[in-house]
Formats: sequence, C-alpha cells, structure tokens
Amino acid sequence: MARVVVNVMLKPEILDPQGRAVQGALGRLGLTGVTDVRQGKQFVIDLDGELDAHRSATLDKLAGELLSNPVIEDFTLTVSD
Amino acid sequence: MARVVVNVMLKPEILDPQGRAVQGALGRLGLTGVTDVRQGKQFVIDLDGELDAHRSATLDKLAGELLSNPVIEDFTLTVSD
Amino acid sequence: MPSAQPDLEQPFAELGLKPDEYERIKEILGRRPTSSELAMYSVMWSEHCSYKSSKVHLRQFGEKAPKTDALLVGIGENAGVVDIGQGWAVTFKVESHNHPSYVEPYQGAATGVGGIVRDIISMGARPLAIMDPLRFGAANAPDTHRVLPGVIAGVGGYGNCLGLPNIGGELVFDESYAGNPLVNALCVGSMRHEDIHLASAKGVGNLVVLYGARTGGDGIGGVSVLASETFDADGPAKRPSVQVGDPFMEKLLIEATLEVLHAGLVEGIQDLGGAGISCATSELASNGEGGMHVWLDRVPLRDASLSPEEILMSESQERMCAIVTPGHIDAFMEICAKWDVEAVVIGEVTDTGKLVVQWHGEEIVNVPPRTVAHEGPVYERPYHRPSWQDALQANEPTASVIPRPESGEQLKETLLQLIGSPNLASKTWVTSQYDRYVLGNTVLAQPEDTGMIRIDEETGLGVAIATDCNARFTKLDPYNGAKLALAESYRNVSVSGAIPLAVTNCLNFGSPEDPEVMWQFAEATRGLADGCLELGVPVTGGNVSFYNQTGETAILPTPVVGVLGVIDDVERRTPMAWNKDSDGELIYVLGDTSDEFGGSEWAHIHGHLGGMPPKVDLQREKLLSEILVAASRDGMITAAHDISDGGFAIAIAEMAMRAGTGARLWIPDNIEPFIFLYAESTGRAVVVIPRSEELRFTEMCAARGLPAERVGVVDSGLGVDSGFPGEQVIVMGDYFTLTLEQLRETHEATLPAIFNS
Amino acid sequence: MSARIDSVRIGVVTFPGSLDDRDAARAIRIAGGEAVELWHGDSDLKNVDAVVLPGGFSYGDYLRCGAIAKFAPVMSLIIEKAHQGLPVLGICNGFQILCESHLLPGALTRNDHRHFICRDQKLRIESTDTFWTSDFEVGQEIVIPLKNGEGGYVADEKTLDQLFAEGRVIATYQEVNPNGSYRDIAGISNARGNVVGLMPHPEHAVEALTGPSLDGIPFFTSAVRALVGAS
Ligand SMILES: Nc1ncnc2c1ncn2[C@@H]1O[C@H](COP(=O)(O)OP(=O)(O)O)[C@@H](O)[C@H]1O
Ligand SMILES: [Mg+2]
Repeated sequence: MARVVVNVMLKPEILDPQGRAVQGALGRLGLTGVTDVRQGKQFVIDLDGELDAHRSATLDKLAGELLSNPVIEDFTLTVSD
Repeated sequence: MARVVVNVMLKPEILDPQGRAVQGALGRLGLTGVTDVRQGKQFVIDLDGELDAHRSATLDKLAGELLSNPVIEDFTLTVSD
Repeated sequence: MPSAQPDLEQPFAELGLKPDEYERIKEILGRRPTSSELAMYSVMWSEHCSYKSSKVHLRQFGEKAPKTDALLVGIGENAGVVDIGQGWAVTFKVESHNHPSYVEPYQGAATGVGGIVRDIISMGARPLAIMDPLRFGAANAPDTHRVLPGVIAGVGGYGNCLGLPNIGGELVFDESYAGNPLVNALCVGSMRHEDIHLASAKGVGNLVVLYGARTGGDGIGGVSVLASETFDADGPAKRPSVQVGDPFMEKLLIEATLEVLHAGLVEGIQDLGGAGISCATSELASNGEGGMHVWLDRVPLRDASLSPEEILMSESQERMCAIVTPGHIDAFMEICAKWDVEAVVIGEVTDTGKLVVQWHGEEIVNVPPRTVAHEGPVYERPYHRPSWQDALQANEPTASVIPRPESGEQLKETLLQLIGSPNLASKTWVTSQYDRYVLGNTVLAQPEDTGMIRIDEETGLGVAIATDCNARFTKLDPYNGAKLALAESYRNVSVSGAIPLAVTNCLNFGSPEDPEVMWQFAEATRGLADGCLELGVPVTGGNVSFYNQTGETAILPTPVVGVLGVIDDVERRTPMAWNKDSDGELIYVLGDTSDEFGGSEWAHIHGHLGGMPPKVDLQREKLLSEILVAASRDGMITAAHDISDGGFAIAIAEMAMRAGTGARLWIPDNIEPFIFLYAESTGRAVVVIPRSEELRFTEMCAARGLPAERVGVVDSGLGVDSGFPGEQVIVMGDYFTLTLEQLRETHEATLPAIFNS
Repeated sequence: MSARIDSVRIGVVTFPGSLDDRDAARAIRIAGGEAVELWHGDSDLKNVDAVVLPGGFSYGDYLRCGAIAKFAPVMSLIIEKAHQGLPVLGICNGFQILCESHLLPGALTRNDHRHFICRDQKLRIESTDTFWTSDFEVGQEIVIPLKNGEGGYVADEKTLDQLFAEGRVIATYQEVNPNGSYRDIAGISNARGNVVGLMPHPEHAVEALTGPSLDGIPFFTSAVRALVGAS
C-alpha cells in the first residue's frame, strides 16, 4: 500500500483567475495582508502493493503528461506509505 | 511573511467524478494497481507579516466557509514560513 | 418471511413516519416491518414521493381534463407524452430541487437538472432542451449572493456538459424566497410514437438491470426527507447529506439508454430519483406483473460499508433501471460496455405479487409493491381562507396609496426604474452562462417570449415552451393567480405562432400542515384545473414542492406553469421584435387596458403588495392566441410580444432593444398615460404589421371581436429631430424620448453590478 | 450552397462527452462534403480526407479539457497523420485536444472571469493561408457563437510572437475579449496550415434559422474546395 500525492500548480507566469478571485474574497471577508493566492489541484492516489522502480517511473511520467500540462503547469510528487 | 496551504478534498462518502476519471486514465496508460484516486483543490496563500491569533482564526473560519463547503468537503490547513 | 426483531424499538419517527403511518405498515404486513422495509416505506411515503397532502387536489387535473387526442400518455407516468403530429411525440416536465439548492447551490441545482433529464429519457425520448424557472430572495441580500451564482453555475455546469441547450426560464426576486430559493428545472424531449416506453416490469422471468453510476452513501433520504420538511429558522446549520452530480456519466447514460431503446432491447424502464432503488423496484413491479425478486448484494457500490437499508434509500445520481428479456441481455450489456456504463442484473420479474429483496441469501424485504408505491397515506389536510386575505385584497395600490407619475419626465423615470429593476433587468448575466446553441435546433431562446426548438429537420416541425408565474398575483388571489400564470404562459407560446397543446406545472408552496397555506394550494390547483379545462389544454404532469418556508413564514404561493405548443414549420415563427427591414411598419396593441396595478411590478418596486390581480379572461386569451397563430400562418405580422410584467412600456422597450431600431409611439386619447404604459391587464400583446397587411389584419381582428389599436410606427430616423443625432430612439408621444443606448445601459447594468462583485 | 460532393469525406470524431458532433456533421453536409462518423475507440480512419474534432466535454472535461481525449486510440492515428499533412480542425474542446496533443502550441485555461460564457462573438479573420480558412478574406469580420468555460488561450511570449510573425493566428476576438485569451487569440494553426484550432463554433453558424449568421460555412467550404482541388 502506497499513497502518492501529486500537487499541480499553474506556472507563476500564467494568469490564475481563480487564485485572484479567492484573494479578493479573502480580503473582503476580513483577512488582511494577503499578498498572493494561487489555486492548484491535488491528486491523492492510492496504490496496491509496493511502489517499485518501474511503477514509480510510470507515475512520474504520467504526472508530467496526464496530471499536468507542462506548457502551463508544474507539479510536485510525494510518496507516503 | 507566512505561507498557508489549504487542501480541500471531497468527503470520502461524496462522489468524486474527477478522481474516478483520473483513476481510469491512469490504469489505461499503464499504471497498475491504483485502488483509489481523489482529486482536490489546493490553495497557496501568501501573507504579509506575522500570522497572529486573530488572523489565524479568520483564516481557519474562511477555510471552512469560503474555500470549502462543509456539506461536501473537508479541509486541512498548514502554515509554513 | 423476513425475521423481525420484536424487542427493538423501530426508528420510524426519525425516518419521517407518523405513528399512524407506522401502524398502517404493520397492518399491511400483518407484522412488524424489517428495518429494510421500514426504510422503503419511509422514503416512498414521504411527502415528496407519495404526494400524500396534494393527491386529493391534484386529482382535478385528471377529472377536469379537457377532451383531447393529443395526450398519448397521461398523468402518473414519469412524464406525460403529447402527440405533435407526423408520427412525432414530445414529453416535457418540470420539477423542483429547492431545498438541496439552498444547502449546496451548485450541486443542488446541477442534480435538479440531472433528475428531470432522466425522467424524460425514461419515457424513451431524446432530451432536447432545458429551462430553469428560478426564484430568489431580494437581489441585494447577502444570502442571494451566496445562493444565486452557485445555482446558475450548477444549472449551466450540468446542462452544458450534458449537451442540452437552455432555451429559457425565469428569474424572479422577492423577499419571501430568502432562505427558500426555488430551483425548478424543465426538460423536453422527443421521440417517434413507437418509441414510447413505460415504467413497468412485465414478463415473468425478465431481468431487472441496474445501470449507470455506482451506489454511494450520498444523499441517503436526501430528496425525499429534505423536501418534506421545513428548515429551521437558523438556516443551513443542520446540513443533511446532498448528492454530487456527474453530468458526464449522465451523458453516457442518455446515449446508452437511447441505443438500447432503439435496438428494441427494453421491456420497461425507470429512472432512479428520489427514493432510489426503493422507488424504482416498487414502481416497476407494481405497474407490471406485480412481483419482483431482487438480489440487493449485487448492486455495485462506491462504498462497501453501506447497509442494505442505506442502499435501498440512497439517492445517488445517474442511475437507471431497465427490464430486459433474457434473450436480449447480452446485447444490452454490450451497448452499456460500449458507452462505459456499468450494468448489473439485480433481479427478476415474478408474478408472486410480492417484492422480495435478498441480501447475501437472507430475505430482508417481502412486501406487496403496490402498498409501497401507490397505496401510501392520503391526507385531507384541513384548510381555510387566511384571516388576512380580505385586508390584503382591499389594499389596492390606488393613487392615494402610491403617488402616480404624471409628467413626461416622471413617466420616463418610471420606465427607467422598471427596466433596471432586478425583476425586469436583462437576464444576460444568467443566460450567457448557458449554452443555447448545442444540438443546432434552437430557433428561439432568451430573451424571446418562448423557447422554440426544431424537432424534425426535414419538415421544420417544432415545439415552443414558456414557463410563467407571477406569484404576487397568486398571493392576492390563489384561484385566479394560478389561472393568470397559465394565461401568461399560454400567451407567451402563442405570440411565437405556436399552438398551445399541453401543460406541466411545479407547485411550490409552504407547509401543507398550515391550513392557510393549504388553502392557497387548494385554490391554486382548482384554478389551474379550471383554467386548463377552459383553454382546452390538458395537464400532462408536474411536481409539488411543499415546506418552502422558514419558521412561520411561507414563500409566495408559486405555481409555475409551463405550456407547450406545436408549430408545423419553425420557419414561420414570429420573433418578439421587429428587424432592420421594418422601417415604417405599424405597431398595434391587441386587447384592452384598464387600471390594474394589484401585484404589478410597478407596485412591487414601491414595496407594495395588495389589491386584486388583473382580471383573467381565458376566452379572450384563446381568441388572442388564435389570431396570433393565424397571423403567423398567413405571414401578416413581423413580430409579436406579450404584455405582462411592467406593462406596455416595458414590452415596447424590450422590443426596441432587441431590434436595435427605434419607434415613434402615441398614447390613445381615452386613457391615462400612466395606465396605458404600466398597467398589467392581461390578454394583450404588441404586434408589428407591414403596411401592406394592415387592412387584412385589422379586419380579421374586427370580425373576431379582438380590440386592436394602432399605437406607433417603427422608425429608424427619429434621432435628429428628437435631439439625439446618430442615435436610435423611442419617442413616446409628447411625453418623453429615450435613446436605446440609455435603455440598454439601465437594463443591462443591474445584474452584473450585483453579482460580479 | 454547392452540390454534395460525395468524394470529399470529412470525419467527425465522437468521444464520450462530445456534444457538437452532430452539428459539425451538419455543417460539413451544408458545405457539400460527406460527414463520416469516427469513434474514439476506432483504430482506423475510414479513409477520410480530413477530420473535425468537435466541441463538447470529452471525458467530462475532468482533469483538464482534452487531457484524457488525447490518449484515445483514434487520436494516435490522427496525431500521426496530422504530422503528415492530414487536415484537422479542432473546435473548442477539439482545440483543447489539439493543444494537449502538442499539435498546436500553447494551452487553454479557465476563462478570466471564471464563468462559462455563451455569446455571439465578433472575430477578425487574420490568416487565409490555412486549409480551413481559405474561403475568407484577411481582415473579414464575422460573428459566430462562442461557448466555453476554459477558452483562455495562453502561451509564452516567444510562442505568441512567433505565431503572429508566421501568420499562424487565424482569428482574433473583436470588441470583447470573452475569456482572457492572450493577445485576443481566437484560433491558430500549425506551421503547415493543415491543423487549425478555433475556440468559437463555426458549426453553429450555418443556418439562418438557428445561428446568428452564416459566417461559419466558409470554414467548411474551404476544406471541401481544397480537397476537391486535390483529388
Ligand atoms: N433562469 C433563466 N434561465 C434561462 N432563461 C431565462 C431565465 N430567466 C429568464 N430567462 C429568459 O429571459 C427572458 C425574459 O424573461 P421574462 O421577462 O421572465 O419573460 P416573459 O415575461 O416573457 O415570461 C425570457 O426569454 C426567459 O426565458
Ligand atoms: Mg413574455
């Protein structure tokens, strides 16, 4: 059993309308001093058995090709058991 | 300067069609043994100055009211500096 | 027999059953119900599923139904089916998702759309379009700001993703809906006559197939329990479980269902809505051979820990149930696989007269299905005319109560105030979030009076649908208010040139346990049934939503009425506005105008609600409709627009803005300008007539006894003389002049200003 | 309208969740071509001369629009043939799929105002040197429906400069930028001009009865004419 968490964020140079909207709303609702908000996606992937090198490589590849679009997004991948 | 990360996930009993779609795609693209995928949102919030008790409380409240809908979602909040 | 545990106290009250209802279950079964049986009865006997408070009143729709050959399937099925000729039939229905939308606006509205669409598919029809009559609290109230954007995004999110054009709806603000927004959704679909399918389990030995999404723990008892109770005054604190919709799954479900239906693989079919598997199995069995055996442990689950009671009650979305012969089952499964839709045989049709449910070999339900599905409790709820009704009706908005504008300047200001008020402002902020083009058959959509779609590309056969209800009228006089809602909807269909054919309705009211609310309900249903009889259009189906109240305060009684009309060739439709080639064409008002302001939009913006609603004259409505249809058929008119909310001035302003061309108008001598411009007398429409047709048209009106008065002319060249060179203007006699630009700015700014922040 | 030229076969791919596939087929017929249904699971392009990837929500648009569709069996064939010159038009969701497949540069993101938007949109045709726009004139203004939730075209500065420099921006938004697209870009092509992606929907502007104009037809007649010429 392994749990892999992939976080996907828009690259800093790409406009993030959702983050902007959240930033505005937080301010209006009383949270002061917010300088930036970015909104991304999080995938929590549960896997059977060991995460061997082969599956690990597949996962890494798919995180970059399927779960994120390298043209506009960056991702991070963390494994926990 | 503080950075707060809020992760929002659908409650386990709530249908997650996106997670399901990702699970299907991962399988078709060669990742074996995926037992579950949940897709959530991640907010990365940058704040000016100290995160004092008052702002911390506001943030906690807004994470539960604005960033997530407690009817269908759970959230976690972590602070890093 | 399923084993009972006699020592256990049964939680019938928590499940929403009354003590005498629980006693009746014991009487039916001759023993205590098992927990699974109790679960089934409780959801099926809920107000939402059993119509126990409304049944005695709804009967009138059948008893007073006008004679018609158009009805192929009547009330009682998932949706009525109407013959529109040339071998085509259409089915349409409106349903509410009010309570879930208050709790979780996006998902509540989305699943509301999903549910009504499945009703339409389950008749064998291809869904073609969506409409969404909506009501919210005051536009600027904080809770409206929370609820409305989510509801709009949800209606759009689901409908757009499903590929159904949104062709119209309503958006009304009134304080009475604060805490009780109304989210009604209408779907229309079409089919060939031979494709009509009914929800019945016929043929002993046939298989019961559950297909679509997996069953989860979301929305257990949601719709039924949620829709059958009043919210606490402190709102959504008590948050029951809601469902999350998956429109993509629904799209696959539609395609797979239509394919199995057209391949002739289905004996009977039923959607899973409120009360889930309990409802589908008991209704199918009860409408068919009378018996069914179900292996509940075969139901595919999203959450393995669900108990059988929960599985029976779950309202997980995007599921359907079909009856399939053993010989067809492989082909059925193959089509489901093609569309990636999971399908499982969960049962078999029997003739035992019993619905038997097994769970891992143990019998957990053994009941006569009729007692679950059709023989629920029926209440004759007490009702009486509210003590305040007389005082309310006596409080007419006369000139001494609200000062009336008289000068040209005042009359102009009134127009701007009205056209910019939230109820009359442009709905583009909402409708631009909906796809109106998909499927390529949308002939008329917002802001037209009716949504019109083409059914048959070869012949141009089409249908038009409008939904309406001025609930302030219904509050002032529920009987006539319901007739007025019907009249308006009927008129909106007629102005497009379509012939009104059938009616659906969604009756949104407060608590049936309040005798005054119950009186409103009784009066409104009586009015609607009488009205339908008089107009000759049968009610084909509908929905009741009770308990729309916060604490003691009920919403305005809101019987939303949808009228469907047929048009033999959509090419001859009449649009609401003149066009760029209309210069010199004549503007006529049809019908009579009198001093009627009770419940009007003008009174509303002055915070007044009282007096009597406008008179309703259904014979006049019928005549008006016949004239409008004849004029469309013979090409006598360029445009027609009904006069309702805000009166004549609003109708003209809407036409001019849509056309982009101005007009010169004059006010008849024999009437006070304010009354002519703003009264909401019914049975009226504005028509635009080419000069060459004037004589023929007015002679037709005279011969049939419909008042027709020439009140203006389309004129694109009024700018210079009226001091606005280069602009399109409307000139209202000697009273005022307004540029279309001014009108448009006022009309379009309101909703964005409120909801874009 | 030209007579039906049955020799011109244009495939329309249906993915699970495609919505405007029937409309695209209707537009092809109106333009005089023969519309051929292609299924996402097909491993054969049925000898079509060109392909339209229609609008809709393939795979529910879950994950990212077009992200899952690019892995469909039929897409690997289309990607391969497109590199060899097969004409492909991606409309809306089809445009998103083409970007995800890297047949076109850049990406489409959430509208800047965060709402789905459906409106009659004015465009200016910027390039007629493509397979799908040759029946227009440069500078021609047209109005066709636009309807999308994620239609904001984004790419890095270098790519944007290059697209304009090479005449690969085929249409720009006029009067209103409806979704925050960088430099008002509504549609682009690949270098060869056979692959075109367009956010608004020409297939909804092919009949006076149901569309705001007939301005969508030339996209399809361009292809039909070029293919007739070629055969
Ligand atoms: N919630 C909505 N969804 C879709 N269309 C709507 C909605 N609300 C209003 N509309 C459309 O806006 C137009 C104006 O609405 P309304 O003034 O209520 O029409 P009418 O008075 O003719 O019934 C109509 O075309 C109507 O269908
Ligand atoms: Mg109207």
